[in-house]
This record gives sequence, structure tokens and C-alpha cells, in this order.
Amino acid sequence: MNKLSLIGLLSIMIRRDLVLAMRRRADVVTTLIFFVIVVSLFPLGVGPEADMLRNMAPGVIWVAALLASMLSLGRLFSADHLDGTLEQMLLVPQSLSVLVLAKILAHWMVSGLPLVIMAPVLGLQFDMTAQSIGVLIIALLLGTPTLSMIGAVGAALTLGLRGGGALVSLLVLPLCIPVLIFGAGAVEAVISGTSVSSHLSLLGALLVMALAFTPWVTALALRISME
Amino acid sequence: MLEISNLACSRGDHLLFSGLNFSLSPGELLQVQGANGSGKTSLLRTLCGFIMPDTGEILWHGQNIRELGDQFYAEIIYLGHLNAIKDELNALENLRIGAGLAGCKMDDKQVIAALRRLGLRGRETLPVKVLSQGQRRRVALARLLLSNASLWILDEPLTALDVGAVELMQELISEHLVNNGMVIYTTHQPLEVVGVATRRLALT
Amino acid sequence: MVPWFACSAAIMFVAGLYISFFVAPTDVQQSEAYRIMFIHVPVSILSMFIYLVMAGYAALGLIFNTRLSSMMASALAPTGALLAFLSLWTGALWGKPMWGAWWVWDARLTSELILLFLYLGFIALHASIDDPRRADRASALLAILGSVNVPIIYFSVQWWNTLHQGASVKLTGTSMHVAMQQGMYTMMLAVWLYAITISLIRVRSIILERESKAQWVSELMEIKR
Amino acid sequence: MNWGEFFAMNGYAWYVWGSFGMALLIFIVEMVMVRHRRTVILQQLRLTSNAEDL
Repeated sequence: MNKLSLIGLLSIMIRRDLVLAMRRRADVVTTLIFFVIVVSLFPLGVGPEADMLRNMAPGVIWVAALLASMLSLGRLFSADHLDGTLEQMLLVPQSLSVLVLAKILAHWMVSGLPLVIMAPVLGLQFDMTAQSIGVLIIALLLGTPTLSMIGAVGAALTLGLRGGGALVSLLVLPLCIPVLIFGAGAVEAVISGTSVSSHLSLLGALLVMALAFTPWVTALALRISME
Repeated sequence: MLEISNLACSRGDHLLFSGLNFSLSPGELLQVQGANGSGKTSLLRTLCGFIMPDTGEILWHGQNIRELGDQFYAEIIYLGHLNAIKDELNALENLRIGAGLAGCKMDDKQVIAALRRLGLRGRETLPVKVLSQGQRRRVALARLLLSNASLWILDEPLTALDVGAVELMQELISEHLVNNGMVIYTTHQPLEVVGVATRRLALT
Repeated sequence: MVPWFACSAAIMFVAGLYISFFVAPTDVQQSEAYRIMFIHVPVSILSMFIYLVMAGYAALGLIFNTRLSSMMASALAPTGALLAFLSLWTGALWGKPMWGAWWVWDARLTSELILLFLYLGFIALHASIDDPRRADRASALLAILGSVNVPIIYFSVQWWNTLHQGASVKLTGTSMHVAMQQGMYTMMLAVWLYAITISLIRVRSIILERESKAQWVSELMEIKR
Repeated sequence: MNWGEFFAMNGYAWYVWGSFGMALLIFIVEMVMVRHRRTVILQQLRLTSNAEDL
């Protein structure tokens, strides 16, 4: 039997999840709309002063992105769990971590990437400068995959539990705080004219760390949850 | 060669079975019997390595399956209560992806042949969600034809199947046994394979 | 063992409180309010330390599959959470007269708050899984993940804080009076002993709950009668 | 130093006693909770073991 390479396995899994997501577009769109609505609610809540909004923008967009990614976490493993495909994945004679990584990447492409693409439009709503919007996009690109990966651990741990959604937020949100701080900090650094690169490199470091450990931890959590 | 020695398993604080010993050689068929809740499914899931046994060992060709890991997974196929097929995909896609993950490269001809053998001619490209329960089960069973695993672990393979499909299933099992395969299954329906003595394991 | 720890905890509390209130002199700058320190500092230190101990026990339980250490981890969690809450509460009451605010977004306070969330997450996850073995293992993973994250969180919050404002007020560097030190250490010991006592009692109930089917439980003195 | 002065804590009574009071409250509540848990489980065990005798 010819064994598949890990890259082959990765691409099969990513393609499968993307096809599945495309056949259920409504879910993807819902997350995006949630993100846009949350961000748009803030000016209505705190008033339309342009100066204040400009200062708030990075924080608001980041918090909304965090909440939106929490919202979509439930879908990451639960559908596969319910129809039994997850069981079969545990029996795949290759590393489960690779499959998990593929699922996380696919999940990020359908739930994280749209947020990043949408963010500039929202930045304009908040009257952000072109430069800070640029940094916002880079920070989101570095930060949202980390959020997906940390979230995946939470989703795996709470698989099949009642009240999973709220529980996942309780577990995952505290762990996401560093990403939030550096992500919003990068944009604030542009506004206040201090160094951006340190924030971005810290975000990058978090991403690398998450990339190295979370697929493995998530795989372990899945095995525990499937017992 | 699968050997089980002194296996005990509990769910929560409830002990399901203990001191279980049996072995299975190539060409043998084992039926696990027992009332509802006697631990049939748990036994099969323990054999797959999902559940860690409380005590005891599961040996595959003399080696513990925990140590073998991926090598063991490459030699088994498990069919659970759930069909493990995606409603949004069609039968062909489901099987192609399933086989791909298991590490076999499949061309569509083989997949279509397997589906036709299971009586799904003309339904290969319909989304699975429009198929009936029995037809979905047949899609799941088609996976057996596409894998070259030597140990089949089947949990209630006959649910939702009609008489014709049950006969077909008997045929598939007997072919597999002739090729020196091994089968462990649970069922509440009669399943007799011609020419092979079914060994029975009763759980209480 | 429990009565012994309980008694010594009680004695230490009495002694600690006596020193804190009667022996230790009034602080020059903070007047009497500094006496909050005697409860605040031990409680804060212990709340962090218990998390590490808990994560350690949880890791042992996960790796070696020992049930007792997992039970110990779940027995420690509520105590740790309460101590973390107490630390925030006393910190707020100390902060109000000293800094003029109940709460500042100081690195320490923020990390302590997050620590409380981590405890709550652990307890919630453990409570919502019905199968005790799965609960142990899942929450152990969470505890370990949390303990890896605590330094990162502390670092990031500190960094974030210094960017925002440099207003973190510190205990002005007066060298502590001997009696103050004594009071602090005695109180520390007292809280230690208290935490050990309470978690030992709790772990005993947990063992009984988990092992209720085992033979030895039904032969216990307290149950026969 | 008389008692009134002692309790006044030089104007910081609310803060100091608030802290220690809350500490005391939490410790007591925790002890009650733990004892309650213990009595409940012991009672349950007693019930089941009696039921087996019957």
C-alpha cells in the first residue's frame, strides 16, 4: 500500500473541509455578518465623535474578531463528531496532529480570513488612516490563526458537552488575551507613533508557538474526548 | 493474530466486563453477543484504541496496540454505529476521501465498482442526504471493499439493511475470511457465513 | 491527619492575627490600612502557588493515569479559586484608600483576575463532563495549558500596562518592621495550613464519591453504625 | 489603645475589616460547603449499603 505523504494528507483534509464549508455557505456568512454588526454597534453605543472612534477602533475590531472566532468554533469538530467521521480520523494511520492542523487551517480560511478581508472596510468606518489599516491587516493575519488554534483546543476539550458554546468561551478567552493585547497594541503603536515591529514580531512568535504545540495538544484532547 | 488477555473496561464508575480472554487467528470470525449495555460497543472501541482498558492487554501479532499505534491502525477498519459519511458530499466523494485518509490512492473506477457491488448503481453522485438510511449504510459498507485492512471491526453492521443486503454482507465477510482476514462483529440479527464456524463471545 | 492540620491552622491564625493587629506597629505612610497586607499577600501568593500545584497534580494524573492525583487536583481548584477571589477583594479594599481606586489595570491585578478565570474554567470543564475519568484528563490538559500561559499572560499584560501608563503604585520601599515580617510569615503559614486542611477534607469526599462501589468504602466506620 | 480606637483603624475601618471580614466569611463558607459535601456523600453511602442489606 502506498502511504500518503503528510502534505498529501494535509491537502486532502483541507480540500474536504473547504468543500464542506462551501456547501454550507450560510454558516460562513453568518460569522462574517456577526463581526460586522458587532463592530458597527460600537459607534451607536459610545457616540459618533471621530477622534474617540479612531482611538477605539483597533480594540473594537480585535474584540469583535475574537468573539466572531469564538462563535464559529463550535463547528470545528462537532459536525464530524456527530456523524462519526471524527472516529474514523482517529483511526487514520498517520499523525492525527496533521489532520487537526489541516482542519484548523481550513477553519481559519473560512472563518478567519473573511474577517481579515472585511477589516479594512470597518477601519474606514472608524476613520482609521491608511497606514494603521495596513498594520491592522498584518496583525490580524498573524493573530487570527493563533486564535483559531487556541480555540481548537477548547473546542476539542468541550466536544459533545451540553452548554459547549459558553464553556468554550470561558476556557479559551483568557488564553487569548496575549494575542488581543499585541494585536490591538500594534495598531495603537501606529497611532501613537511608536515601534510597530516589536508587537508584530511578538504576534509572530505566538503564532509559531501555537503552530508548534496546539495541533498536538488538540489531538490529545480529541482522544480524551472520544474515550 | 489478535490476542486479548485479562481485559477489563469500565465506563464512568460502572464496571462493564473484566478478565476477558480470547484470540483471533486469520480466517476466523468472532461474534460478540450480549444484552444492551453489556459492553459490546465498548469492547470494540477498546480494540480500536479509543478507550484505554482498565487492565489487560491487546496484542496484535504479539505487540501491544498502544505501542504499534499507526501500524495497527493501518491494518484495521472500524465501522461504528455512525456511518461516518458526510451528508453534504455524494457517495463517490465520501468514499474517495475516506480511502484517501486511510492512505490508499483510489481511482474513481474502483470506487464506482464498489458502490455498484453494494447495489448503489446510479446513486454514485447524489448527495448522501437524499439517500435512505439503508442506502447510507451501504455506502458505509462499501468502505470495506476499498480497504486492504486485515481486521474488520463491525459494530451492528446490519442495522437498516434489507434481506438482500444482509446476504451480500455474508458474501463479503466470507470472501474476506478466505483471504485470511479476520472479522469481529456484533449483531442482534442472525448472520451465518457458509463454511465458517462462527465463534461466539458472550458478555454479561 | 486532618485534625492535626486543622488545629495548627487555627492556632496559626490566632497567632497571626494577634501579631498583625496588636504587635505590628502602625505604618508611617499607610497608617492602619496596611494591615490588609497580612491577609492580602499570603492569599495572593497561595492562589498562584495552588494553581501550579494543581497543574502539577493534574499532569501526574494525566501522564501516569493515577486517579488520586487527579482527585487532588480537582480538590484544590475550588480553594484556589476562592483564594484568588479573596486576593482581588482585599486588593481592591487596599487599593481604594491607597491609590484612590478600587481597581487599576495593573499587571498584577489583571493577571490575578485572569488566574481566577482559569480556575473557573477548570472547575466548569470538570463539572460539565459526566464521565469522571474523561473529566480528569480533559481538565488536566486545560490546567497544564493554563500554567504554560500564565507567564505569557503576565508578561503581555505588564508590557501592555507600561505602554498605557506608568502609574503602578508600589509599596514604598520602607524596610519592613520585624513584627510585620513575623505577622506576615505566621499568616502565610496559617493560610497554607488552612488550604491543606480544606483540600484534604475535600479530597476525602471526592474519593468517597468516586469509589462508592469499592468494597472498602462500605466497611468504613462512619457508614456502618 | 482602647477598643473603639482599635476598631476604627484610624479611619480605615471599612477597608481593613472589610478585607478580614470577607476572608473570614469565605473561609467559613468553604468549610461549611466541604462539610456539607461530606455529610451528603456519607448519607448516600449509608443509604446504598443499607439497601444492600435488605
